[in-house]
Amino acid sequence: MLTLLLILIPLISGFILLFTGSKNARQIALVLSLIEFGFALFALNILKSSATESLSYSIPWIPSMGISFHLGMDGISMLMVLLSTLLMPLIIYSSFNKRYSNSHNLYALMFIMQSAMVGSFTAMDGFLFYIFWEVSLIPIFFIILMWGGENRQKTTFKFFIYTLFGSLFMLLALIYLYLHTSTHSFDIQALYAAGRSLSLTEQGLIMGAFFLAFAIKMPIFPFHTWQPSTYVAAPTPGVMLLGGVMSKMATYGLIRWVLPMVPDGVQEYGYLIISLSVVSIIYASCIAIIQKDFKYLIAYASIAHMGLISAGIFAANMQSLQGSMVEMLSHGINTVGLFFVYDIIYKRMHTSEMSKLGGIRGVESRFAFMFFIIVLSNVALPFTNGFIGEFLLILGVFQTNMLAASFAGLSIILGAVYMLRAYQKMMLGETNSLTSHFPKLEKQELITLSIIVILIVVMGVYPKPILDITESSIQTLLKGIQ
Amino acid sequence: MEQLVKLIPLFPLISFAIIALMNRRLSKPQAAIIACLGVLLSFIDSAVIFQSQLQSFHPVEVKVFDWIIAGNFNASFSFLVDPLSSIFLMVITGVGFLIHLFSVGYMKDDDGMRRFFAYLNLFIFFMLVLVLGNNFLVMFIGWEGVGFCSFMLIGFWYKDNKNNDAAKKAFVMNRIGDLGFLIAMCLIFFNFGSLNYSTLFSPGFLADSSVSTETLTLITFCLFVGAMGKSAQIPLYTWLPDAMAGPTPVSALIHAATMVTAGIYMVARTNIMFSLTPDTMTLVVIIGIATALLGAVIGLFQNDIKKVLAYSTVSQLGLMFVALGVGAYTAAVFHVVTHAFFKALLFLGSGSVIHAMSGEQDIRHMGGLKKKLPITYLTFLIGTLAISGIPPLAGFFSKDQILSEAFAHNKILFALGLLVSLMTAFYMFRLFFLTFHGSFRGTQDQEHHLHESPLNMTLPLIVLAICAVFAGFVGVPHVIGEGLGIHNLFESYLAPVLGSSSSHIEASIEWMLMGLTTALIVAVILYARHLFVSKNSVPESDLQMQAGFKKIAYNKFFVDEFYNKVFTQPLDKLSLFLEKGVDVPLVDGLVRGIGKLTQSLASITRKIQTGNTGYYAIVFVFAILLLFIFFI
Amino acid sequence: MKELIILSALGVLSLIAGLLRIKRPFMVVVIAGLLLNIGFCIMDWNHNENLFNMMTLDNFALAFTILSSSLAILWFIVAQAYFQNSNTFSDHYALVLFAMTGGLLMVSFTNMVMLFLGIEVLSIPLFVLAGSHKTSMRSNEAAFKYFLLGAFASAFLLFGIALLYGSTGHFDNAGISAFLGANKLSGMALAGIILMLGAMTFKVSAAPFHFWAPDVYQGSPTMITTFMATFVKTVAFAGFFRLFFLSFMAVRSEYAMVFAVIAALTILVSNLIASAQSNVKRLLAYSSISHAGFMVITLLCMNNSSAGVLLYYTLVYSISSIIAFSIFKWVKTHSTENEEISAFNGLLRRSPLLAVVMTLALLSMSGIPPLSGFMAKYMVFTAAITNGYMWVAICGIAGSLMAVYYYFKIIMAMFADAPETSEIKVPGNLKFVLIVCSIALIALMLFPSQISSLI
Amino acid sequence: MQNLHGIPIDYYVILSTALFCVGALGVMLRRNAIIIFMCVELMLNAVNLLLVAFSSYFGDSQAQVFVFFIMAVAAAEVAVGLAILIMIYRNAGTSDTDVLTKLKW
Repeated sequence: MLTLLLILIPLISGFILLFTGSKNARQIALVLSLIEFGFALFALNILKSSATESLSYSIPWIPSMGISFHLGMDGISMLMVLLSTLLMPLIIYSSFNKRYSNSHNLYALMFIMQSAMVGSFTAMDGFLFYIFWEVSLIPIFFIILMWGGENRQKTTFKFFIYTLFGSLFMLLALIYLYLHTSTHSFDIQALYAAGRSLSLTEQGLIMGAFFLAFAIKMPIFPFHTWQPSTYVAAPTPGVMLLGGVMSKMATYGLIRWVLPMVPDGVQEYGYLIISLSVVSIIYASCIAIIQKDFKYLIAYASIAHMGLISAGIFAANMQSLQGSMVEMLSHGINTVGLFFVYDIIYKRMHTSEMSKLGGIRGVESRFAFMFFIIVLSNVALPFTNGFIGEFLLILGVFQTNMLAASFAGLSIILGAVYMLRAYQKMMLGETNSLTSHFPKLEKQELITLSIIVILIVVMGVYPKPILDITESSIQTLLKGIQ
Repeated sequence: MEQLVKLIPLFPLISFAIIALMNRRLSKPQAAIIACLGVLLSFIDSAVIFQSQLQSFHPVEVKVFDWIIAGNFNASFSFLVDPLSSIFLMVITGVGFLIHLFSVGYMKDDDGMRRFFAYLNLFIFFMLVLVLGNNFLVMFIGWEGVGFCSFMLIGFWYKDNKNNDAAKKAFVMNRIGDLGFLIAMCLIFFNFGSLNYSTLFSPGFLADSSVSTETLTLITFCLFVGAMGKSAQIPLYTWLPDAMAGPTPVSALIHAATMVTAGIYMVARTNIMFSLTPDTMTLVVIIGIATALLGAVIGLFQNDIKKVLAYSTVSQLGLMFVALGVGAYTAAVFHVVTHAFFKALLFLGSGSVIHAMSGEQDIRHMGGLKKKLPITYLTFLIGTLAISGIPPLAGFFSKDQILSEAFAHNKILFALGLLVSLMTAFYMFRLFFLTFHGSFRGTQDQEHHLHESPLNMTLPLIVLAICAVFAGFVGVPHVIGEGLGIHNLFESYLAPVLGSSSSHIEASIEWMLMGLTTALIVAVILYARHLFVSKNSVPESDLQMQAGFKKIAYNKFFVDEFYNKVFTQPLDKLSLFLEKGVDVPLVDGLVRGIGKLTQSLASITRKIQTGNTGYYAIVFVFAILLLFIFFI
Repeated sequence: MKELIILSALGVLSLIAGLLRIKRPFMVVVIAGLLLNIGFCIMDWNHNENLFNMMTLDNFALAFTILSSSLAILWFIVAQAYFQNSNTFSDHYALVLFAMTGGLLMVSFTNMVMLFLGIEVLSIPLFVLAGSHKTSMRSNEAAFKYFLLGAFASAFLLFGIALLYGSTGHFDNAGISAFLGANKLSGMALAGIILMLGAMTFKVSAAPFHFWAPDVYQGSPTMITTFMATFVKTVAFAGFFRLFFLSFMAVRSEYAMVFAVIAALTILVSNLIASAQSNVKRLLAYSSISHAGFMVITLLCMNNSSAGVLLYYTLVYSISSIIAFSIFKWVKTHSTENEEISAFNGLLRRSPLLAVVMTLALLSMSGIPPLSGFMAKYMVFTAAITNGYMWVAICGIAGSLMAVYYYFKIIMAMFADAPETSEIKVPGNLKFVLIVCSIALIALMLFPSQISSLI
Repeated sequence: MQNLHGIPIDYYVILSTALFCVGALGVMLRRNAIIIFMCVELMLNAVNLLLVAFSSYFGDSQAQVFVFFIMAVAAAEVAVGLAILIMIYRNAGTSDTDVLTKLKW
């Protein structure tokens, strides 16, 4: 019931906001998102006391087609729900520094999107998952379309069709699996059983179809080309949702829907995906090095990180999966951080071209300092949250595929190269005529950044609580695979 | 006891936090006091622990908290105090404190002084974590953390992009090594299921495990790659000279005394593994001696006071690796300690000189500073003598130990080591004479401004000079010690961790070697004096420099340019190619192509709809006919 | 019987109303009559009333009658203006109502005669309606094409019926079905089936017999196009389905592949061409054809549950179409009769309601959850995959993607900035229909099985 | 083969098929709308012929009733068709189908 509530609260919040008008919309939105976060924490508390039944909710929806409205939460879902509910207030609060036209609609769409994302993180029915998966696409499409920057029409178009393209293959795979369930049901357990009963080739194909959908959404090479331009066109709150939470739907999907469903296929063909992911890491890192625009750089950096997560998931062992869970959370937080940094700079300088900036550290050192912490987390320095994830991922992948892990490890070098290059270009050096008038951070911006920085450091120093959330669920999941 | 161990890194962390958070609310002196206090307390704490370790061998393990736990992977944030780490603790906090003290004077006019002390404290914290760690992962925290601090401090004057480039270069090169370390950790966990020292290095564990020598070799190789990066060995050494862009106390602390010796510490810490893999050991020796030679040769021709010291550091680190490679771990650690003293001394001395010279670093523009900077002169002389290996200064003992171990291992190695020592003596005295003797070659302004540094800067010099003189006595070689009734305290203290040296050469030969080395060094010094004091020759300016070996060496054998050509530029080109040659035209091109194809296909296909009614009827009939054909 | 009487009586009544010049209130009469019709249908549920072996009001027929009558009600409400502005309103009423009578025959026939009559009674008024803009060349052209090709197709249908009769000796579906089940399929019977298949494919405007549809849809007055795209399409499909379900199930395996090819071809070709259109009306026409392709899949996978799927699909599709066409009409009127996509530019600012509802409709047509269009496509895909036509489903996916492309062109236009910013006022009747339809689009997603398991 | 008044039923089928084809060809190839109408009528009459032949052949009057339906409907159809044609002629001044290609692509 609580799980249902977690989906309904943002949905209702969204509708409330549609009618509030834009005057106090952001305050209302912030409060509503905090309420949602509070409920998520409550759910976490319940999960910890291992009363997981109360987090499960199931009513038949379309019984004739074996579809039920089945929600549930284990540690994996919980972490993802936490991610989205935690980032939401942060994103809303970060948007306080700007006046968006018709902001109530913006927030409403954001809430609807959150609802869909929470839904896809908690759906325990294949069909339901697909619905939430698709529904989440619509609000973000309109967010970008209505509040986006240059070229938004073209890019949203590409983004939408591209992601839809992938999802449709997932739909086919789901239908195929559904037809192979003994009871013609979309229930997750039934689908697992059906998937496992398939032949190796079929499992591989199913895996491929799912992976296509998820790979596009993450995205990883070579399905990434929608992403940089979309990130650039999207308004900051939108891109935060997109990069921070939405991309995690894909990696979550891999863990929830692919690994346990077609374990033999993963075993047999997983190396292909691991290789692709590693290629993605290096490819995106290399391209990130020469980006001139900060937002493009974030976009490519994101591709590299997602590649690592994907490789970790297909390595399918305790370390790699735990690592991918932590990395999802960290990447979500860090991405929001980076985009907020971008936003702060862009708002003041009206450009994010790095060569035009420089010396900001001399003008606003607090900003530079916090930005640097975020950078460090992105280059996976120990004691930042980025390290925990990347280390476990590399460690985990290493146990499955040494060569892949070694190449994936290159990301820590290349990551340092591009991140530091960007930092240097924007923050260090002499100020120029543009940056010498860099206005000080507003209080709200400072607070938001501080929260992000604190999260980064706290998670990096003491990740155990987070690892604990998912530990037992992943163990169960792995047990199911073997 | 356990609480005390936890406190060691905590003090500098707290003072870092205070300075970082209070920032401008603290006055400069307050910040300085807090910073120094943090390190001083830590030093006292370390001394207490060192004292307790001295009495008997009893390693202390302290678990602070669980860090990363995932399945059977368990790495807690925990500390280990044993003789090895306690020695490093002493050096780090001791030298660290002195350098802090020196910095108070050195940095007092700098706007970013608070920041400076904050980083310095943070550095001390990470360095302490590095040596205190009870497993590889905690060492890695420190390992990366000091790299980060080094990055911040090299680029301390961030307005000049040259400094930033140097900082970035240091960080990235360190990262290359770190990847080696990371892979080594993966390998260790994969093969042994643990990263804890207590498990891995428990007696017989490695030897008993079924892991093949090849794997172990791979592990130690990867570890050594990590050490290469941090300790500036070939091929990853080029960042260290560039790192001199940072403030001089930073060069003294990080790039001479402590951080760069982390690689030595790491190999010493994992000596059990290295001892099992002779192949890697050979590699360590080769890299070590090659680096030592290269550093020394380049050092001969440098004119920047800090660059000379930097290449000297590279060269000395190479010597330490030689010692590690021949299995003389104690000798290496001993040299780390003595080197920390005299190299810190030299750097601080050079800092004092630079301070007096208003930032001038080129020795061609110095000279005759003897009278103006008497304390600096004297302490610098002690440092120079120590590094040259003149008995009975500290450098003599440690260097002698390395050379004799090398001799026992391989005569050629000894010869090369000796050559390095001679070159060291030469370039150090070249530096010394050019700086302090002769007549002043700088501008009027500079001459007018010349002054001895204040007490808080000279005091550390004096203390370090005293250490540089006496530190060697803790490690008196057997041949000398037996006669005088002095034990080699250092070796016996470290023996439980590092084992004792296996190689023994006859006393007579050892005496002979000592004599030979010392005599040659004295000769070299005299030659240097002849050149630079008597003949008063000054290195020519860059423009006049003749082509040939000298120029090549002066330009550091063009290694940076080589790396630039072979790695950096191709990487940029690759990136550019990937973006402009693959990403846009191929990957995205395919996507766009499908779109375009559909569009053009659509605009062709729509033409089938001609609008002519008769034509529609024809199509209708034709379709019916097709159906018939289909059924026939 | 009551249904038939009501509809034809309403038609006659409207002619009388024309004589008496009762203009405005007559709309109420028609709607009341249609509601009554729906009420009768509900009362007759499960009765299986058989009329002289010519038609049976079984649940299939009743469900489609309810559906088509509901669509007609919505259509009448939207099309109010169309009738009001015309001097010959009563003729139009009568024609539409007679067409509806034909539709009733088409969904309930059990004899080929009734099928033929149904088609003709449905079509002939439509020929007239298509040309009801007498002075517009486009309307003339549409009427001409529709008429000529319609008659041409009818001839093929009749020839098919004749051949089938010649080989089986029956006009009634039960007889044909029994004969085909008992005997080996003769060449003549097969030829008859093929001809009927072609003709019916023409009627539902599926490729390669769809050529008339875009031209006719584009040329006809928009409200008539709406009627064709919703009501006519629904009953035509119901008739098509009924024909093959009642008569040819026994030899299904013979022609199944043809349906597969038709479905795939329709989906691909129409979507492809549609993506090159800039005229919204023509674009919607092609979109309508593409949906016919999806509906053909229900014929391809014909079994007991397919009728429900077809019902659901036609329902959802018709609702979205009503929205799309009526909004198009309204926007066009307020954009100087511009039929291009650019007419929609900045609609969000001009009328948020229209923009949002249009978006819902287009999303539904694209098959994107949480709108019921998704569920409809999902059912169809599932049916295809269940029957082993994975490749048809993949073609469907390719088509859906192209469809998203062109539907979203309109959506993008609506959300884009535009110079034209004058507000568009939405009249009450349109608002009512739009809101009802929007709610239906979402509600149908939540309760799909309630519809699809009706029959 | 069964005979119908001495003529095999096949002949009727072939004849009416031929007639039907002639009609269809006319629709396909002719430009003048009136002639096209006539051809459609020809096709319908081919069907009528076939139905009547079968009716006689089976001794079943159903088909003949059907023929009446067809004739009635055809008449209605032609009425509508001619009306449309007149309308076109009024607007375009010709009954040639080639002018009716405004709606295309």
